[in-house]
Order: sequence, then structure tokens, then C-alpha cells
Amino acid sequence: MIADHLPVLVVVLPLVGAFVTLLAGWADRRLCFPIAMATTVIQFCISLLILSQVMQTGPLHYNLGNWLPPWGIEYVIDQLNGFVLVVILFLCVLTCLYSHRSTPSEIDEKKIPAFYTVLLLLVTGVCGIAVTGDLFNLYVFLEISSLAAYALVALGREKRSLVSSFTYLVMGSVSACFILLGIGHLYIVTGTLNMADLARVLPPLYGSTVIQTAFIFFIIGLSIKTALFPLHLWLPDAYRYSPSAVTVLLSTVVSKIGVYALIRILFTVFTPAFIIFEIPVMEVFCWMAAAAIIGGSVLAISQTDLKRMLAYSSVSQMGYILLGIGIADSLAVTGGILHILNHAVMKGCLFMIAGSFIYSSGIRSIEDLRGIARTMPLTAAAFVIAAASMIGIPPTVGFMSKWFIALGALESGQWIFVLVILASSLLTAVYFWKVIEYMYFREPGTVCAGTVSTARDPPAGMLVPTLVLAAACILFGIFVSIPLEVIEPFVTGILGGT
Amino acid sequence: MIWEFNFALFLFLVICAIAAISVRNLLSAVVILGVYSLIMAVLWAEMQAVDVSFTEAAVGAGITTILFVAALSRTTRGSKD
Amino acid sequence: MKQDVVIRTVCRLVVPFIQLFALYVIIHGASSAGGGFQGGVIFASAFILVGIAFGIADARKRISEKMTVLFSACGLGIYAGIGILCIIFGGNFLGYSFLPLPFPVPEIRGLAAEAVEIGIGITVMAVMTSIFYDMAVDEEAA
Amino acid sequence: MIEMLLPGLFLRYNYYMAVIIMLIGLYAMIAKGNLIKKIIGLNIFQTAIFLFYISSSDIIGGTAPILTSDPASVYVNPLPHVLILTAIVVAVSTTAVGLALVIRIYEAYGTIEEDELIAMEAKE
Amino acid sequence: MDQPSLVPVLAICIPAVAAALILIFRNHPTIREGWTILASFATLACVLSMLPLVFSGTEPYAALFPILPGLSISFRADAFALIFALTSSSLWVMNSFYSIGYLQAHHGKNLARYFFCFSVAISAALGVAFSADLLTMFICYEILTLSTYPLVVHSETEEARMAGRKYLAYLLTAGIFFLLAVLITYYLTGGTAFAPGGILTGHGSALLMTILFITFLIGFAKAAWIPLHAWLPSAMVAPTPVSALLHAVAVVKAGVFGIARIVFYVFGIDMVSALGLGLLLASIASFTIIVASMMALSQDNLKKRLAYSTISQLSYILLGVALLTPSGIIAALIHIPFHAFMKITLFFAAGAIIVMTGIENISEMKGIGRRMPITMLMFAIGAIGVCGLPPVCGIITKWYLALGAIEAGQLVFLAVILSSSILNVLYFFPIISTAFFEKPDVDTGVHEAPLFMLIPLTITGICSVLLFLFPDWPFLTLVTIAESVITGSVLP
Repeated sequence: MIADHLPVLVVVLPLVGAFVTLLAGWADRRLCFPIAMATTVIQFCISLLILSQVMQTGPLHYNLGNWLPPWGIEYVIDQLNGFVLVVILFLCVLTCLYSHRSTPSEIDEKKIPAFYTVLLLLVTGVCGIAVTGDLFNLYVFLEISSLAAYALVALGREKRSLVSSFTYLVMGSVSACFILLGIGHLYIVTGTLNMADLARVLPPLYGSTVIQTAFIFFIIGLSIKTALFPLHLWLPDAYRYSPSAVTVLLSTVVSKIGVYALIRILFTVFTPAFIIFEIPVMEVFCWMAAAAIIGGSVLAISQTDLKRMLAYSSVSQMGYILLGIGIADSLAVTGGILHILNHAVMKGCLFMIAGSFIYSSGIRSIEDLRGIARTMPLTAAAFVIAAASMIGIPPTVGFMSKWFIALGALESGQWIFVLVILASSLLTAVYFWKVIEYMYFREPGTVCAGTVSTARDPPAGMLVPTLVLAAACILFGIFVSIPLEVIEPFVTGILGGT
Repeated sequence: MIWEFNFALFLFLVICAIAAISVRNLLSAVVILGVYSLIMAVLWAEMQAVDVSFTEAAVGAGITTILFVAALSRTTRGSKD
Repeated sequence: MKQDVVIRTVCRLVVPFIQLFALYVIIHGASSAGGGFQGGVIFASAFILVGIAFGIADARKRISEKMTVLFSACGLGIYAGIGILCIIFGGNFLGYSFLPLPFPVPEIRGLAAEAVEIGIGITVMAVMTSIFYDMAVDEEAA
Repeated sequence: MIEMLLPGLFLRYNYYMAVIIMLIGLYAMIAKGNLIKKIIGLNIFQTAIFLFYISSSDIIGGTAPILTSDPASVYVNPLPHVLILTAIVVAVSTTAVGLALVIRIYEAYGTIEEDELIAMEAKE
Repeated sequence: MDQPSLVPVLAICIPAVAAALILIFRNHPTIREGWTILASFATLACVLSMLPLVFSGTEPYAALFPILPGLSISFRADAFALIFALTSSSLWVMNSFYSIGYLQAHHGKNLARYFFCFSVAISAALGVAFSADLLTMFICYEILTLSTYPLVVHSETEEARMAGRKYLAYLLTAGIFFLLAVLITYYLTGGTAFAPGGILTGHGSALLMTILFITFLIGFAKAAWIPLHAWLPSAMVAPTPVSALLHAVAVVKAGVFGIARIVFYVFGIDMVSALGLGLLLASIASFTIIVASMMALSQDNLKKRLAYSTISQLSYILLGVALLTPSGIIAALIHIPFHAFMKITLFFAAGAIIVMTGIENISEMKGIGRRMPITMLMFAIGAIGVCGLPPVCGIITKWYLALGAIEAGQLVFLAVILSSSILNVLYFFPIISTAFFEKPDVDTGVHEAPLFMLIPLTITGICSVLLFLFPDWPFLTLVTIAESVITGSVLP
């Protein structure tokens, strides 16, 4: 019986969990973590069940309140959101585990219940985005997750986290407004908000300027959300100044769900027929993504702060995903979607490591990491694996998605993007190798010699998620057919055969 | 509906919006924002959106203004621009 | 402001009416203009008014910060509980018509919708009030 | 020429107004250095979008979508109204979070002017 | 004929497992180094066990798992692969003993990391040898690059780090080109598995093929052809066993081996000769041979001189490949093990001198042959071999290479070979004469290196002679089989 209601449970559960956490925090602060952890773990199990159902029986449909679409809100889960749901909840579980040990040193004791409550609200938001088949509902969940994200960023102890949170809020609200405008335009013309319905109704209207305007609004709004290159300005500060666990969440869950929304709107609502043949927006999109890839890498090279460097690297890596989508070739899109998983795994691991350095030694600057591999061997080893994956060295996950995107670019005859991808691998290598060289091949500097020599690998609560992700970097690289099995039916569905 | 009346409301709305962002005293700006919200509520009532209008009056003109004033009471009233 | 007798008196008179009106708005949400959200906001504004006119401490006596947390959780519990009850009785989430009540279906829908609106109203009231508390009170003073 | 345009213009002038107000709000968010002003701009921007939605559902001669006994009455489309109710909730939440941040920024830095904040951060 | 077998995988896994064990026992020097020795013998045994099969014409083949249609991780131990694998694994045994001796005397820190990376590098080198398709080769090739980087910067001085950066910059950039070439190949043919006679025939225009070929060549910068050679001399700051690894055992050999694989198994002799790419490669190789030899003349640092000598010698292999004639192929393939044995002897000797006397420059080596007679004798054997004089194996290469040049009707390359031999003599014999015939400034008596170093270098030196006397087993036999497979596809 319950099996039919999984799509809604995955959203309601964290919402209830959030308030239970709040109440429990009132009684005893130590209760918050187990509740939050249990919630995310159950959700992860649910998401796995959902995915297996989708793989067996095709897309799931769920009508809230038994109202049929297009009047009621419909939750639709196909391979894409099933996949995304599993990915983000996997990261949520690990982040939650990680936060248990990392947050007490970064957040006021009093705010721990608030932290877990908001974290679960964030999870509610992103799960809602993932499962909903209704545009307006998507907007609402987007705002719930964004509001939670602003609050989480502001929880940092440094006072600059407040300013970065405010900037994030302003940018995020503008993007949400654009998305709302886009939804409004679509609604005025079609009178429906259901995505599948829209896809049915829209084709005769593709020539309409209103539809094109709506499309542009969506693109702008979601570009800000996903921090596409010239619109990324909020991202480095938000990543740099938030508590470690929050950075992990932002870089893996929040940014990925933005990309998911973009893919959903591009391919399900507007369909490839529109985005490829009606307006040449994908061309522009590809160039912007290419600029993001190169620009993000170049900026990352010039950073001295580890977290900030990783943040710019995120800008670059999001470019990969968007490039894969923008090329709109079935191989490239497969690569782009695969990179959602890959980047979540790699970047989650890297930010966890950056957090571990801060936790064990207080070191944030790359130069102070000299010789830290000797005292934190496991953390440093995980860093090497994740960095190799970011560079795209086989047999790690990063290699596979680059392979697909580059192959897709080749197939569609866009050589220049192949070169961009390959060149950026080199740039990525430059900035990660700098860190690795400092960690492994230098004596501790005079300033931080003491802290480096007393640093130890973090407690198991932080180390285990890090190592799990590092292992995932290699496992998914070798067994890449597992995620591909999920992605390929979706891509075939929207773009025809591979 | 009487479009002249509507149009006048719209003009007021624009004037209020401009005033709200250009007045240097933040408290005045907030109060003007409240007025703006009220006019908006009236407009919506005119457009048959009674429940929305009702909400805007309660939330936009009411709670939001109170929140702004509360925030101002803990920060500062002056603004450079 | 605290010394202003007129304001304090007017407030004392007005607050019960505001609350009554809020309840009216909540209850009639499903069938006329209004609803849980608007009603909740109006209810909260009553407390906020008390806070402004008599000082935060006085408002806190009427509804403490812990109570706001409790209320918001309860409201949410009503909402989610009814949704899940519908699932238990074989409908979809919030599929009211499946609730086994001895009334005709439209009535059940109406009743369940009311209950949900009340839940929303309580949550909104509590959250709004607590936001106001957070903003209007210095952390040191609290 | 103008005579031909006028009916269309008047029919849709609320859309143009909405766009103008939107631009005012956006301008405030980008150009104003005061954080409170930015939030005011955000509010204006959001309400303008709501106005846009409501205008879209407005039918001349329609009645409010409240249940009446007369089945022949023409309703305006109620769906945008429901959407806007939700959107208003979102807007006020955003405002509340923003204001809370402003208060804490003021406590930490003693100013809510963007340029002064940047100057202070650069000094650190 | 393929025979499903996991032995190639086992050969690759043994060093990898040893690497893990080394990491676990990182704080117990004896156990740690015991694993290295044990693994090296086990690997050698594993590789040797495949010889009878290959001699009888079967090829152990292991397809691990498919990644995509046409893409899989697969290994095949054909004769061609075994030439390289046998070289690497047998020299690893020697190098392990030598490393222990050398590092106890020199650079004695971070040893766990050293042995770990060494094992991984060997594993990757065997992977390159056995890989049955381009993707597997690329993966192993990249791992080889990364695992040798910590070895290059082992001493952690600023100079070492600079060398390491240069090393990575060259090889990772090259790796990108390699990847691009693999991508294009996969895109054109829908598969990446090697096949004798090539897989690219009929899959693109002449221009595209030429570009692809050049991309592959750049991709194999490990072959150190000029102008992509600069990383090799600067990597000389590494400890001597690492230099031996780079020059003889794994790294540069992986480069030339890769090029040979590409020419014979991806493009195919037919296409390469039809497009005139053989001539292109031969010109590059000739240029490298001559120029690198001249550069070697001007080096006073012994290891640097050896490095330039390597660059020159590697291009012998490339030249043999480029000639595309049976004798040329034999010359190319046989030079992989022969050069390895000779060069490792030279490096071991150079390392022994550094450890015992601290001398790195040739001009300071007056009379060192009297103090370290065995070491210098072996050095002389290696040098004679590299010059191509009997009774050391180097002459066999030169013989076949000359034959190949004549077969191809390109007498200009014959001239290149001969003039390079003269250059070799010019830069090696002064060392020998300085060592043996000049009087030392101060005579300090006989100080041979410790046995851990002396024995391996003696063995490799003697092996170099033995390979001249009995070249058939196993290398020439393997080479003949490989050659017949390659040319057999052309001339049935």
C-alpha cells in the first residue's frame, strides 16, 4: 500500500522530520542528529525503491489529493528525476553524517537544532523539486530550498558569512523572480502548469514571442541559480564562508538540483524540437558553458584559499554539465547528466576534505597545507583520488563524463568544444596539482609547522563519508554502466536513439 | 470597472514605487512601501482577485511593514541613497 | 510609545476582535475569500500589535517562544496527519474523499479542507510571531 | 496610427505598468547600496510580478471566484490567485530572512551600506 | 588464437597488491621491502609462465568488463606485449634489490611512498604492455605518469619539484593529446581494440589520418622524441633507481611501445606506408638520434649524458618502426629489451659511483675504474653495447636496423645509423678512458658499492653479454613471432 505513495512520502517525510527535530531540540539538543540522520536514511531508501520501480514499470505518476492533472498537482518520476533523487539523497545522508562532527566547531551550540531543522527543510525543497511535475510547484520548492540555503550559509561563525548570505539571497531572489515570470508567461498562453501538459500544448505555439520570452526568462533565472559563468558572482563567497557541511550541501545538492530543473525545463517542457530548431539558444548556451569551463578554471588557479579554489572549480565543472546539455547530442547529454552524479561525488568529497583540514588544523590557505599528508594521510589520499577525478584521469568517474561529452561534441561536429574540454583538463590539473604538491612534497612551513604536525585525520564521523565518496569516485568510474542504465532510457526518450 | 480610476491607481503605484526607493529616510521609505502595497491590494480587489487582495493587505501592507519597522528599530534609519 | 495611553487602550480593545476575525477568516477559507494563511497572518498580527504596544515581554507572556515552536509543529502535524490519514484509508496524499466519515463526499472534502486550513493557520501564526520575536529582540536581552 | 494603437494599449496597459514597476524594483536591487533598499526593491519586484499574474486572469465583467448560488456567473480564472497566495507567502518569507540578515550584518559591522561593507572587508 | 586467461591480469595485480601491502606495512621497513622483492619475483614468474603458451601461438586474453559497446577494459598477452612485459618484470627484480641498497645510502626518507609508487608504476607499465585496446592503454599510461611523479620529486628539493612540474606538464599535456586521439579513433571506428593490420583502414580522409597520427605521436611524449624530450634530462634529479625505472624499465619504453602499437595495430603498416607517415616518423627519429647524440657530447654530468643517450637510443626503436620492413620491425622490438638491459647497467653503475664517492660529473671521475673495478667494468660493457660493438647485444639491433634500411631502400637512414654509432663512441669512450687510464688526484683505495647494488648491476651487465651470445631465448623468438603476426597481416 505504502509503495504507491512513495513519491509524496519522500517530500513529506523531511518536512515532518524538520519539525520533529525542532521539537526534539527543545527537549535535548543531542536528539537532533539521530532524527535528521534517520530521516535522510529512510528517504534514501525510499528513493532507491522509487528508482527501482521506475526502472521496472516506467514513469510513476502521483496525483496530490486525487485531483487529476492538469487541475491538481501531479508528481511525476521518470528515470531522470529518479536518478537525481538518489544522487542528492545519497549526498544528503553522507553530509548529515559528516555534519555531526564538523558543525559543533563551526556553529554555535545553541543553533544546532536550527541547523538540522533547516537542513531537513532544504532536503524537503530539493526533493520536492525533484519529484514535482508542476511548474509552479517547482518554483515553490525552489524557494523553500533557497531560503533554507540562505539560512544555512548565514549560520557560519565568521561575520562575512552574513554578507555572502545576503548577496546569495538577493541573487537567488532575482533568479526566482525570473523563473516566476517565465512560468507566468507560459501560463498566460497555455492555461496550464503541468509540465507534461505544457509539452503537449506548446508545439503549435513555438513561434510565439511570448513563449520565447518565457524561455529566455527561464534560462536567465536558472543560469543564476546554477551560477553559470558571468552570473556566478554569489557563489565563491557563499561557498567560502559557510560551515563545511553546508558547503558540501550547496555544492552537491543545491547546485545539482538547479541543473536538474534546467534539464527538465529545456527537455521536458520545451522539448528539443524547440530549443534546437526554433531559436538558436543552444549555440549561445554552449559558448557560455565553454566560457564557464575555462573562466572558472583560470580563476581557480589564482586562488590561495582552498575552499574558494574549489568553489571556482565548481563554476568550471557546472560548465561541463551545461556544455553537455547545450550540445544536445544524445551522447553529450548522457555525459552531462552523468556529470551530475560525478561532480556531486567528487566535489562533495573535496569540500569534505577542505572541511576536515579546517576541523583538524584550522588551515584554510593552500600554502599552509605544506606537508600535511604526513599527519593526515587518509584525508590527503582521498584528496588525491577526488582531484584525479576532477582532472579526468581514468579510471575515475570524472573521466567517463568528459569522455561522453567530448564524444558527443565530436559527433555533432563541434571540435572546438572538444578542445575546450581537453584544455580545461590541463587547467584543472594545474590548480589541483599545486595543492597536491604542497601536501605531499614540501616540509611544513615555519608559520604553521605546529598546527600541521599536531593535525590528525578527523574522527570517523567525518572520515567515513569522505572515504565513501572517494571510493565512489573510483567505483562509478569502473562500473559506469550502472548509472548509464538509468540515464540512457531518459536520453533515448527525449532525443531518440543513441 | 472604470479604467480612469484604475489608471490613476496605477500612476500612484508607480509614484509610490519610485518614492520608496529614492527617499533617504528609511522609515519613510518603508511607510511608502506600505502605501504601495495597499494600493496594490485595492487594484487587485478591482480585478476580482479578492482573496489575493485580502492577503496582500494583511501581509504586504501589514506584516511586511511591521517587519521592516522592527528591523529598522535595530539598525539605522538613514540611508546614503 | 509604551507610555501612550490611547494606543494601549485601543490595543486592548482591538486585539480580541482581531483574533476573532482571524478565526473567521481561517474557518471560512475554503468557501469564501480568506484561508488559513491570511487568517494565520492576522492572528499573528494581533500578537505583534501587543508586542509593539506593550513591549515584547508582555507579548511573550501571552505566547512564549517555545509555544510558537510547539504551535508550528502542531499545525504541520495536522496538515501532514490528514494527508497521511488519506493514504491510510486508500486515497492519495490529501485525497480527502477517502476519509471514512459519515457524511456525503462534498461535506467530507469541505471538513477536511477546513482542518487543513486550521493547521496551516496555526503554523503561519506561530512562524510569523516567532520571526517577529527574532527580529525585534536583541539576542543579548532575550 | 495612435488611434489604432490606443485600444490595444488600454487593454493591456496594466501589463506595461507591471513591467515598469518591475524595472523600478530591479533597479533598486542592483543600483542601491543600502541593504534595506535592496529588500524594498525586491518587494516591489515581486509584487509587480504578482500584478502581472493577476492581470492575466482578469476577465472584464467577471465576478470573484467565490461560490455563489448563481451558476451562470462568469468567474475570473481562480488558479493564478491560488498561485499568487503561495507566492506571497514565499515573498514575505524571503523578506523576513533578508531583514534578519540585515539586522545581524548591522550588529557585526555597524553599517548596512554596501560600499562601506566592501571597504571593511577589504581592510581585513 | 585467443585463450581466455586471467594470467595477464594476475601479472598486473601482483604489483598493485604489493603496493597496498607496502602501504599497510609502511612503518616496518623489513616487511615492506620484503613485499617488494616477493612481488617482483612473483610477477616475473607470472610473466614467464605465459611464455610457453605464446611460443605455441596462443594468446592469453582477458576481457574484464565492458564499459560501453566497443569500449572495455581488456588485456591480451601476445608476443608483442610480452617483449615489454618481460623486460619490465625482470628488470624490476634487479631494480628492487638495487633500490634497497641505494636508498639506504641515499635519500633515506619517505621510503614507503617510494616503494608504493614504484610498485604502482610497474603495475601500470605491465598494464600498458598487456592492454588489448586503446582505452585500457590510455588508463594505464596515465597511471604510469602519475605514479612516477612522486618518484621524480622524491628528494623534495626545489629543483626536484621544478623537474616534477616539468615532467607533469609535458606528460599530462601529452596525455590530453592521447585522449583526443583515442576519442577520434573511437568516434571513427566505434571501437578501440587493437588488431594486427590496423582498425582505421577506410575510416577517414588522408588528412584526418595524418592529423590523427601526429596527435598520437604527441600523445606519446614519453618516447621523448625531440622536441618533446626536455622532461627527461631534468627528471635526472630523481634517485638513480628511479632514473633506471624511467629509462630502462617502464616509462620511456611505454612511450615507444605505445607508438609501435599504434603504428602496427591501429593504423596498420599498409596505411602508414601509403600515407607516407613512416617517412615522417623516420625523419623525426633520425633527427632525434643525431641531435640527441650531439647534445650528449656536451654534458659533463654523467646521468644527464646518459639521459641524452637514452633519447637518442629510443629513436632507434622509432626508426625501426618507421621503416615498416620486417627487419626494421625486428630491430625496433628487439631494441626494447636490449636497450633496457644495457641502459640499466649504465645507470646502476652511475648510481653506485654517486653513492660511494658523491661524484656526478665525468671530469671528476679520473681513475675511478681503479677504485671500483667491477662497477666500471660493467659500465664499460653497457657503453660498448650502446655503441653497437660486440660482444654486447646492442650490435644485433644495429645489424637489423641496417638491414631494414636497406630493405626499405632508404640508404639515408643507414647513414644516420652509422654516424650515430660514431657519435656514441665519441661520448662514451672518453668516460671509460678517464675512468681507467687517468691517474686519480687522490688515491683512496678500492671501495666497491654494497652488495645490494653491486650484484644487480653485475647481473644486468652479464645479461647484456649473454643476450648477444644467446639472443634467441626468449627475446628474439618473441620478436620473430610478433613480427610474423604484424607482417603476416600484410603479406598472407
